[in-house]
Amino acid sequence: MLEITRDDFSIDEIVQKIKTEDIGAIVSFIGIVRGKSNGKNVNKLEFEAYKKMAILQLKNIRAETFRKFNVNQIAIVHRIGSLKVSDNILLIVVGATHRDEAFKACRHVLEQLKKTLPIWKKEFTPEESYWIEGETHGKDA
Amino acid sequence: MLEITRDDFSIDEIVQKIKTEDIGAIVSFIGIVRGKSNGKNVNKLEFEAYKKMAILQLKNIRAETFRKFNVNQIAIVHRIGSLKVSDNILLIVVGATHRDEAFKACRHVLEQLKKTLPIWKKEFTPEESYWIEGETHGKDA
Amino acid sequence: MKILVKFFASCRELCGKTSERFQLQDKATLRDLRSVVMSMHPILENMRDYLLISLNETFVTEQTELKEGDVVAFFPPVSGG
Amino acid sequence: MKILVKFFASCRELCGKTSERFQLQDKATLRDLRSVVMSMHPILENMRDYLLISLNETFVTEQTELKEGDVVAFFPPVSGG
Repeated sequence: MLEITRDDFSIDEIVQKIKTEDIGAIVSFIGIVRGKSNGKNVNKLEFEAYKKMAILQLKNIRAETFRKFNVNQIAIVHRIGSLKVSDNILLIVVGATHRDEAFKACRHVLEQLKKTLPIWKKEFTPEESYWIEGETHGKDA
Repeated sequence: MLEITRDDFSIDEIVQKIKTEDIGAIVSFIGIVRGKSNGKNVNKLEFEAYKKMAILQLKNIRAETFRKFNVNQIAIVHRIGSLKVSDNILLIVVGATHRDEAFKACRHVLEQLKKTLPIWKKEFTPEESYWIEGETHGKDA
Repeated sequence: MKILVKFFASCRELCGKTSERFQLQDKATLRDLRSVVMSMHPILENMRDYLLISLNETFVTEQTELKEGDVVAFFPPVSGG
Repeated sequence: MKILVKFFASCRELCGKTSERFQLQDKATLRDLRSVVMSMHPILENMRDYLLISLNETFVTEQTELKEGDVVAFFPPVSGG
Protein backbone atom coordinates (compact mmCIF):
# COMPACT_ATOMS: atom_id res chain seq x y z
CA MET A 1 0.00 0.00 0.00
CA LEU A 2 1.60 3.22 -1.25
CA GLU A 3 -0.53 6.34 -1.22
CA ILE A 4 -0.35 10.08 -1.73
CA THR A 5 -3.70 11.33 -0.49
CA ARG A 6 -5.65 14.20 1.06
CA ASP A 7 -7.35 11.82 3.49
CA ASP A 8 -6.29 10.89 6.99
CA PHE A 9 -5.29 7.29 7.69
CA SER A 10 -6.04 4.68 10.34
CA ILE A 11 -2.94 2.93 11.66
CA ASP A 12 -5.07 0.09 13.04
CA GLU A 13 -6.55 -0.56 9.60
CA ILE A 14 -3.21 -0.58 7.82
CA VAL A 15 -1.61 -2.79 10.49
CA GLN A 16 -4.52 -5.20 10.14
CA LYS A 17 -4.12 -5.26 6.35
CA ILE A 18 -0.42 -6.09 6.33
CA LYS A 19 -0.50 -8.84 8.97
CA THR A 20 0.50 -12.32 7.87
CA GLU A 21 1.45 -15.42 9.89
CA ASP A 22 5.14 -14.60 9.45
CA ILE A 23 5.00 -11.17 11.02
CA GLY A 24 6.09 -10.91 14.63
CA ALA A 25 7.12 -7.25 14.69
CA ILE A 26 5.58 -4.13 13.20
CA VAL A 27 7.36 -0.79 13.50
CA SER A 28 5.58 2.35 12.42
CA PHE A 29 6.48 6.01 12.06
CA ILE A 30 3.95 8.83 12.09
CA GLY A 31 4.98 12.34 11.10
CA ILE A 32 2.78 15.03 12.67
CA VAL A 33 2.38 18.81 12.24
CA ARG A 34 4.10 20.56 15.16
CA GLY A 35 2.84 23.82 16.68
CA LYS A 36 6.27 25.38 16.43
CA SER A 37 9.00 25.31 13.83
CA ASN A 38 12.36 26.96 14.51
CA GLY A 39 10.77 28.87 17.39
CA LYS A 40 7.93 30.28 15.28
CA ASN A 41 4.27 29.43 15.81
CA VAL A 42 2.81 27.45 12.96
CA ASN A 43 -0.86 27.81 12.00
CA LYS A 44 -0.89 25.23 9.26
CA LEU A 45 1.20 23.46 6.66
CA GLU A 46 0.42 22.91 3.03
CA PHE A 47 1.87 19.93 1.18
CA GLU A 48 2.17 19.80 -2.58
CA ALA A 49 3.21 16.66 -4.46
CA TYR A 50 4.36 15.74 -7.93
CA LYS A 51 2.00 12.85 -7.49
CA LYS A 52 2.94 10.60 -10.40
CA MET A 53 6.65 10.87 -9.62
CA ALA A 54 6.01 10.53 -5.88
CA ILE A 55 4.24 7.19 -6.34
CA LEU A 56 7.12 6.03 -8.54
CA GLN A 57 9.61 7.13 -5.87
CA LEU A 58 7.65 5.29 -3.16
CA LYS A 59 7.84 2.14 -5.28
CA ASN A 60 11.59 2.61 -5.69
CA ILE A 61 12.09 3.15 -1.97
CA ARG A 62 10.00 0.10 -1.13
CA ALA A 63 11.84 -2.11 -3.62
CA GLU A 64 15.24 -0.93 -2.41
CA THR A 65 14.25 -1.49 1.24
CA PHE A 66 13.08 -5.03 0.47
CA ARG A 67 16.49 -5.67 -1.12
CA LYS A 68 18.42 -4.29 1.86
CA PHE A 69 16.39 -5.62 4.79
CA ASN A 70 14.69 -8.87 5.65
CA VAL A 71 11.17 -7.47 6.00
CA ASN A 72 7.82 -8.76 4.74
CA GLN A 73 5.58 -5.73 4.36
CA ILE A 74 5.99 -2.00 3.77
CA ALA A 75 3.08 0.46 3.67
CA ILE A 76 3.52 4.21 3.15
CA VAL A 77 0.91 6.96 3.16
CA HIS A 78 1.82 10.63 2.67
CA ARG A 79 -0.88 13.25 2.98
CA ILE A 80 -1.04 16.40 0.87
CA GLY A 81 -3.13 19.56 1.08
CA SER A 82 -3.69 21.80 4.08
CA LEU A 83 -2.88 20.29 7.47
CA LYS A 84 -3.22 21.88 10.89
CA VAL A 85 -1.28 21.40 14.12
CA SER A 86 -1.32 17.77 15.37
CA ASP A 87 -2.66 16.44 12.05
CA ASN A 88 -0.99 13.32 10.67
CA ILE A 89 1.31 13.91 7.70
CA LEU A 90 3.02 10.62 7.03
CA LEU A 91 2.69 6.98 7.99
CA ILE A 92 5.28 4.28 7.40
CA VAL A 93 4.45 0.75 8.57
CA VAL A 94 6.96 -2.08 8.29
CA GLY A 95 6.21 -5.69 9.17
CA ALA A 96 8.95 -8.28 9.70
CA THR A 97 9.60 -11.58 11.39
CA HIS A 98 11.96 -9.96 13.88
CA ARG A 99 12.15 -6.56 15.53
CA ASP A 100 15.66 -5.49 14.55
CA GLU A 101 14.99 -5.56 10.81
CA ALA A 102 11.61 -3.86 11.28
CA PHE A 103 13.19 -0.92 13.14
CA LYS A 104 16.05 -0.53 10.67
CA ALA A 105 13.87 -0.78 7.58
CA CYS A 106 11.30 1.70 8.90
CA ARG A 107 14.03 4.22 9.63
CA HIS A 108 15.59 3.60 6.22
CA VAL A 109 12.29 4.23 4.40
CA LEU A 110 11.89 7.49 6.31
CA GLU A 111 15.38 8.78 5.52
CA GLN A 112 15.11 7.89 1.82
CA LEU A 113 11.72 9.50 1.57
CA LYS A 114 12.99 12.72 3.16
CA LYS A 115 15.72 12.87 0.55
CA THR A 116 13.89 11.87 -2.61
CA LEU A 117 10.08 12.03 -2.38
CA PRO A 118 8.88 14.93 -4.60
CA ILE A 119 6.65 16.56 -1.98
CA TRP A 120 7.08 20.12 -0.69
CA LYS A 121 5.96 21.77 2.51
CA LYS A 122 4.84 25.36 2.94
CA GLU A 123 4.68 26.72 6.48
CA PHE A 124 2.10 29.29 7.51
CA THR A 125 2.91 31.33 10.62
CA PRO A 126 0.61 34.12 11.89
CA GLU A 127 2.78 36.62 9.94
CA GLU A 128 3.90 34.96 6.75
CA SER A 129 4.22 31.80 4.69
CA TYR A 130 7.26 30.24 3.06
CA TRP A 131 8.34 27.07 1.32
CA ILE A 132 10.59 24.72 3.23
CA GLU A 133 13.33 23.39 1.00
CA GLY A 134 15.21 20.22 1.82
CA GLU A 135 18.95 20.20 2.24
CA THR A 136 19.65 17.29 -0.04
CA HIS A 137 18.91 17.29 -3.71
CA GLY A 138 17.34 13.93 -4.33
CA LYS A 139 19.73 13.03 -7.12
CA ASP A 140 21.19 10.15 -5.14
CA ALA A 141 17.95 8.23 -5.49
CA MET B 1 -0.41 5.05 29.89
CA LEU B 2 1.07 1.79 31.17
CA GLU B 3 -1.10 -1.29 31.07
CA ILE B 4 -1.00 -5.03 31.57
CA THR B 5 -4.35 -6.21 30.23
CA ARG B 6 -6.28 -9.04 28.62
CA ASP B 7 -7.87 -6.63 26.15
CA ASP B 8 -6.67 -5.73 22.68
CA PHE B 9 -5.58 -2.13 22.02
CA SER B 10 -6.22 0.48 19.35
CA ILE B 11 -3.06 2.18 18.13
CA ASP B 12 -5.08 5.06 16.67
CA GLU B 13 -6.66 5.74 20.07
CA ILE B 14 -3.37 5.70 21.94
CA VAL B 15 -1.64 7.87 19.31
CA GLN B 16 -4.53 10.34 19.59
CA LYS B 17 -4.23 10.39 23.39
CA ILE B 18 -0.53 11.16 23.54
CA LYS B 19 -0.48 13.90 20.88
CA THR B 20 0.55 17.38 22.00
CA GLU B 21 1.61 20.45 20.01
CA ASP B 22 5.27 19.57 20.58
CA ILE B 23 5.11 16.14 19.00
CA GLY B 24 6.30 15.85 15.42
CA ALA B 25 7.27 12.18 15.40
CA ILE B 26 5.64 9.08 16.83
CA VAL B 27 7.36 5.70 16.59
CA SER B 28 5.50 2.60 17.62
CA PHE B 29 6.32 -1.07 17.99
CA ILE B 30 3.75 -3.85 17.90
CA GLY B 31 4.67 -7.38 18.91
CA ILE B 32 2.50 -10.03 17.28
CA VAL B 33 2.01 -13.80 17.68
CA ARG B 34 3.78 -15.59 14.82
CA GLY B 35 2.50 -18.81 13.26
CA LYS B 36 5.90 -20.45 13.60
CA SER B 37 8.56 -20.42 16.29
CA ASN B 38 11.90 -22.13 15.71
CA GLY B 39 10.38 -24.00 12.80
CA LYS B 40 7.45 -25.38 14.80
CA ASN B 41 3.83 -24.46 14.15
CA VAL B 42 2.30 -22.46 16.97
CA ASN B 43 -1.39 -22.76 17.82
CA LYS B 44 -1.47 -20.16 20.56
CA LEU B 45 0.58 -18.43 23.22
CA GLU B 46 -0.29 -17.86 26.84
CA PHE B 47 1.16 -14.91 28.71
CA GLU B 48 1.32 -14.80 32.48
CA ALA B 49 2.36 -11.68 34.41
CA TYR B 50 3.41 -10.79 37.92
CA LYS B 51 1.12 -7.85 37.40
CA LYS B 52 2.02 -5.62 40.34
CA MET B 53 5.73 -5.96 39.67
CA ALA B 54 5.23 -5.59 35.92
CA ILE B 55 3.50 -2.22 36.33
CA LEU B 56 6.32 -1.11 38.61
CA GLN B 57 8.88 -2.24 36.02
CA LEU B 58 7.04 -0.38 33.25
CA LYS B 59 7.21 2.77 35.38
CA ASN B 60 10.94 2.24 35.91
CA ILE B 61 11.55 1.69 32.20
CA ARG B 62 9.54 4.77 31.29
CA ALA B 63 11.33 6.97 33.85
CA GLU B 64 14.75 5.72 32.74
CA THR B 65 13.88 6.29 29.07
CA PHE B 66 12.76 9.87 29.80
CA ARG B 67 16.12 10.45 31.49
CA LYS B 68 18.12 9.04 28.58
CA PHE B 69 16.21 10.39 25.57
CA ASN B 70 14.58 13.67 24.67
CA VAL B 71 11.06 12.33 24.20
CA ASN B 72 7.69 13.68 25.36
CA GLN B 73 5.40 10.69 25.68
CA ILE B 74 5.71 6.95 26.27
CA ALA B 75 2.75 4.54 26.30
CA ILE B 76 3.13 0.79 26.81
CA VAL B 77 0.46 -1.93 26.72
CA HIS B 78 1.30 -5.61 27.23
CA ARG B 79 -1.44 -8.18 26.84
CA ILE B 80 -1.73 -11.34 28.94
CA GLY B 81 -3.85 -14.46 28.67
CA SER B 82 -4.36 -16.69 25.66
CA LEU B 83 -3.41 -15.19 22.28
CA LYS B 84 -3.66 -16.78 18.86
CA VAL B 85 -1.62 -16.34 15.69
CA SER B 86 -1.58 -12.71 14.44
CA ASP B 87 -2.98 -11.35 17.72
CA ASN B 88 -1.32 -8.25 19.15
CA ILE B 89 0.87 -8.89 22.19
CA LEU B 90 2.64 -5.63 22.91
CA LEU B 91 2.38 -1.97 21.96
CA ILE B 92 5.01 0.68 22.61
CA VAL B 93 4.27 4.21 21.43
CA VAL B 94 6.83 7.01 21.79
CA GLY B 95 6.17 10.65 20.89
CA ALA B 96 8.98 13.18 20.45
CA THR B 97 9.73 16.47 18.77
CA HIS B 98 12.14 14.81 16.35
CA ARG B 99 12.32 11.42 14.70
CA ASP B 100 15.78 10.28 15.79
CA GLU B 101 14.99 10.36 19.51
CA ALA B 102 11.59 8.72 18.94
CA PHE B 103 13.18 5.76 17.13
CA LYS B 104 15.96 5.31 19.68
CA ALA B 105 13.68 5.61 22.70
CA CYS B 106 11.11 3.16 21.31
CA ARG B 107 13.82 0.59 20.67
CA HIS B 108 15.28 1.18 24.12
CA VAL B 109 11.92 0.61 25.83
CA LEU B 110 11.52 -2.65 23.91
CA GLU B 111 14.98 -3.99 24.80
CA GLN B 112 14.59 -3.09 28.50
CA LEU B 113 11.16 -4.66 28.63
CA LYS B 114 12.44 -7.90 27.08
CA LYS B 115 15.08 -8.09 29.79
CA THR B 116 13.17 -7.06 32.88
CA LEU B 117 9.37 -7.16 32.54
CA PRO B 118 8.05 -10.05 34.70
CA ILE B 119 5.87 -11.64 32.04
CA TRP B 120 6.27 -15.19 30.75
CA LYS B 121 5.25 -16.83 27.52
CA LYS B 122 4.06 -20.41 27.04
CA GLU B 123 4.01 -21.77 23.50
CA PHE B 124 1.41 -24.30 22.40
CA THR B 125 2.26 -26.35 19.32
CA PRO B 126 -0.03 -29.09 17.97
CA GLU B 127 2.06 -31.62 19.97
CA GLU B 128 3.09 -29.98 23.20
CA SER B 129 3.38 -26.83 25.27
CA TYR B 130 6.42 -25.32 26.99
CA TRP B 131 7.49 -22.17 28.74
CA ILE B 132 9.85 -19.85 26.92
CA GLU B 133 12.52 -18.58 29.23
CA GLY B 134 14.47 -15.41 28.50
CA GLU B 135 18.22 -15.49 28.14
CA THR B 136 18.92 -12.57 30.44
CA HIS B 137 18.08 -12.61 34.09
CA GLY B 138 16.55 -9.24 34.69
CA LYS B 139 18.85 -8.38 37.55
CA ASP B 140 20.44 -5.52 35.61
CA ALA B 141 17.22 -3.52 35.88
CA MET C 1 7.49 -13.97 61.02
CA LYS C 2 5.30 -15.00 58.11
CA ILE C 3 6.40 -14.44 54.53
CA LEU C 4 4.17 -14.87 51.51
CA VAL C 5 5.91 -16.54 48.57
CA LYS C 6 4.42 -16.36 45.08
CA PHE C 7 5.34 -18.65 42.19
CA PHE C 8 5.06 -17.72 38.52
CA ALA C 9 5.18 -19.51 35.17
CA SER C 10 7.28 -22.71 35.25
CA CYS C 11 7.93 -22.24 39.01
CA ARG C 12 4.20 -22.14 39.62
CA GLU C 13 3.66 -25.29 37.58
CA LEU C 14 6.58 -27.16 39.18
CA CYS C 15 5.41 -26.31 42.71
CA GLY C 16 1.77 -26.89 41.82
CA LYS C 17 0.60 -23.68 43.51
CA THR C 18 0.49 -19.93 42.97
CA SER C 19 1.55 -18.99 46.50
CA GLU C 20 2.49 -20.36 49.90
CA ARG C 21 3.14 -18.92 53.36
CA PHE C 22 6.40 -19.69 55.14
CA GLN C 23 7.21 -19.21 58.82
CA LEU C 24 10.76 -17.90 59.42
CA GLN C 25 12.80 -16.74 62.38
CA ASP C 26 13.36 -13.02 62.88
CA LYS C 27 16.34 -11.63 60.95
CA ALA C 28 16.11 -14.38 58.36
CA THR C 29 17.43 -13.27 54.97
CA LEU C 30 16.20 -13.85 51.47
CA ARG C 31 18.88 -16.53 51.18
CA ASP C 32 17.45 -18.35 54.24
CA LEU C 33 13.99 -18.22 52.71
CA ARG C 34 15.33 -19.57 49.47
CA SER C 35 16.79 -22.60 51.26
CA VAL C 36 13.50 -23.28 53.02
CA VAL C 37 11.53 -23.00 49.77
CA MET C 38 13.99 -25.23 47.91
CA SER C 39 13.78 -27.92 50.58
CA MET C 40 9.97 -27.84 50.41
CA HIS C 41 10.07 -27.91 46.59
CA PRO C 42 13.21 -29.83 45.57
CA ILE C 43 11.96 -29.83 41.98
CA LEU C 44 13.07 -26.18 41.78
CA GLU C 45 16.68 -27.41 41.99
CA ASN C 46 16.52 -27.98 38.24
CA MET C 47 16.33 -24.26 37.65
CA ARG C 48 18.56 -23.23 40.55
CA ASP C 49 21.10 -21.46 38.32
CA TYR C 50 18.68 -19.08 36.70
CA LEU C 51 15.81 -18.80 39.17
CA LEU C 52 14.91 -15.17 39.91
CA ILE C 53 13.66 -13.98 43.29
CA SER C 54 12.03 -10.62 43.96
CA LEU C 55 11.23 -8.98 47.29
CA ASN C 56 8.22 -6.66 47.38
CA GLU C 57 8.29 -6.39 43.58
CA THR C 58 11.95 -5.41 43.27
CA PHE C 59 15.22 -7.23 42.82
CA VAL C 60 17.46 -7.15 45.90
CA THR C 61 20.54 -9.07 47.07
CA GLU C 62 20.04 -12.37 48.88
CA GLN C 63 21.62 -10.87 52.01
CA THR C 64 18.57 -8.64 52.50
CA GLU C 65 16.79 -9.29 55.82
CA LEU C 66 13.10 -10.07 55.63
CA LYS C 67 10.35 -8.62 57.79
CA GLU C 68 6.75 -9.58 58.64
CA GLY C 69 4.43 -9.01 55.69
CA ASP C 70 7.10 -9.16 52.99
CA VAL C 71 6.08 -10.62 49.64
CA VAL C 72 8.67 -12.72 47.82
CA ALA C 73 8.28 -14.15 44.32
CA PHE C 74 10.08 -17.03 42.58
CA PHE C 75 10.14 -17.08 38.79
CA PRO C 76 12.20 -17.96 35.70
CA PRO C 77 13.87 -15.41 33.38
CA VAL C 78 11.24 -13.21 31.76
CA SER C 79 10.02 -13.80 28.21
CA GLY C 80 7.42 -11.12 27.50
CA GLY C 81 7.41 -8.64 24.65
CA MET D 1 9.15 18.79 -30.94
CA LYS D 2 6.90 19.88 -28.09
CA ILE D 3 7.90 19.29 -24.47
CA LEU D 4 5.58 19.77 -21.49
CA VAL D 5 7.28 21.43 -18.51
CA LYS D 6 5.69 21.28 -15.07
CA PHE D 7 6.56 23.56 -12.16
CA PHE D 8 6.14 22.64 -8.50
CA ALA D 9 6.19 24.44 -5.14
CA SER D 10 8.35 27.61 -5.17
CA CYS D 11 9.11 27.13 -8.91
CA ARG D 12 5.39 27.08 -9.63
CA GLU D 13 4.84 30.25 -7.60
CA LEU D 14 7.84 32.06 -9.12
CA CYS D 15 6.76 31.22 -12.69
CA GLY D 16 3.10 31.85 -11.91
CA LYS D 17 1.95 28.68 -13.63
CA THR D 18 1.74 24.94 -13.08
CA SER D 19 2.89 23.95 -16.58
CA GLU D 20 3.96 25.31 -19.95
CA ARG D 21 4.68 23.84 -23.39
CA PHE D 22 7.99 24.55 -25.09
CA GLN D 23 8.91 24.06 -28.76
CA LEU D 24 12.42 22.69 -29.24
CA GLN D 25 14.53 21.50 -32.16
CA ASP D 26 15.05 17.77 -32.63
CA LYS D 27 17.96 16.31 -30.61
CA ALA D 28 17.69 19.09 -28.02
CA THR D 29 18.92 17.94 -24.58
CA LEU D 30 17.59 18.55 -21.11
CA ARG D 31 20.31 21.21 -20.78
CA ASP D 32 19.00 23.02 -23.87
CA LEU D 33 15.49 22.96 -22.45
CA ARG D 34 16.77 24.31 -19.16
CA SER D 35 18.32 27.31 -20.93
CA VAL D 36 15.09 28.04 -22.77
CA VAL D 37 13.03 27.80 -19.58
CA MET D 38 15.49 30.00 -17.65
CA SER D 39 15.41 32.68 -20.33
CA MET D 40 11.59 32.68 -20.27
CA HIS D 41 11.57 32.74 -16.45
CA PRO D 42 14.73 34.59 -15.33
CA ILE D 43 13.37 34.65 -11.78
CA LEU D 44 14.41 30.97 -11.55
CA GLU D 45 18.05 32.13 -11.68
CA ASN D 46 17.76 32.71 -7.90
CA MET D 47 17.49 29.01 -7.33
CA ARG D 48 19.79 27.93 -10.15
CA ASP D 49 22.22 26.13 -7.83
CA TYR D 50 19.72 23.79 -6.29
CA LEU D 51 16.94 23.53 -8.83
CA LEU D 52 15.98 19.93 -9.59
CA ILE D 53 14.81 18.75 -13.00
CA SER D 54 13.15 15.42 -13.72
CA LEU D 55 12.43 13.79 -17.08
CA ASN D 56 9.38 11.51 -17.25
CA GLU D 57 9.34 11.26 -13.44
CA THR D 58 12.95 10.21 -13.04
CA PHE D 59 16.25 11.99 -12.50
CA VAL D 60 18.58 11.84 -15.52
CA THR D 61 21.70 13.72 -16.60
CA GLU D 62 21.34 17.02 -18.44
CA GLN D 63 22.97 15.50 -21.53
CA THR D 64 19.89 13.33 -22.08
CA GLU D 65 18.22 13.99 -25.44
CA LEU D 66 14.55 14.83 -25.37
CA LYS D 67 11.84 13.41 -27.60
CA GLU D 68 8.31 14.44 -28.56
CA GLY D 69 5.87 13.93 -25.66
CA ASP D 70 8.47 14.02 -22.87
CA VAL D 71 7.37 15.51 -19.57
CA VAL D 72 9.95 17.55 -17.68
CA ALA D 73 9.48 19.01 -14.19
CA PHE D 74 11.28 21.86 -12.41
CA PHE D 75 11.22 21.93 -8.62
CA PRO D 76 13.20 22.77 -5.48
CA PRO D 77 14.76 20.19 -3.11
CA VAL D 78 12.03 18.04 -1.56
CA SER D 79 10.71 18.65 1.97
CA GLY D 80 8.04 16.04 2.60
CA GLY D 81 7.90 13.57 5.48
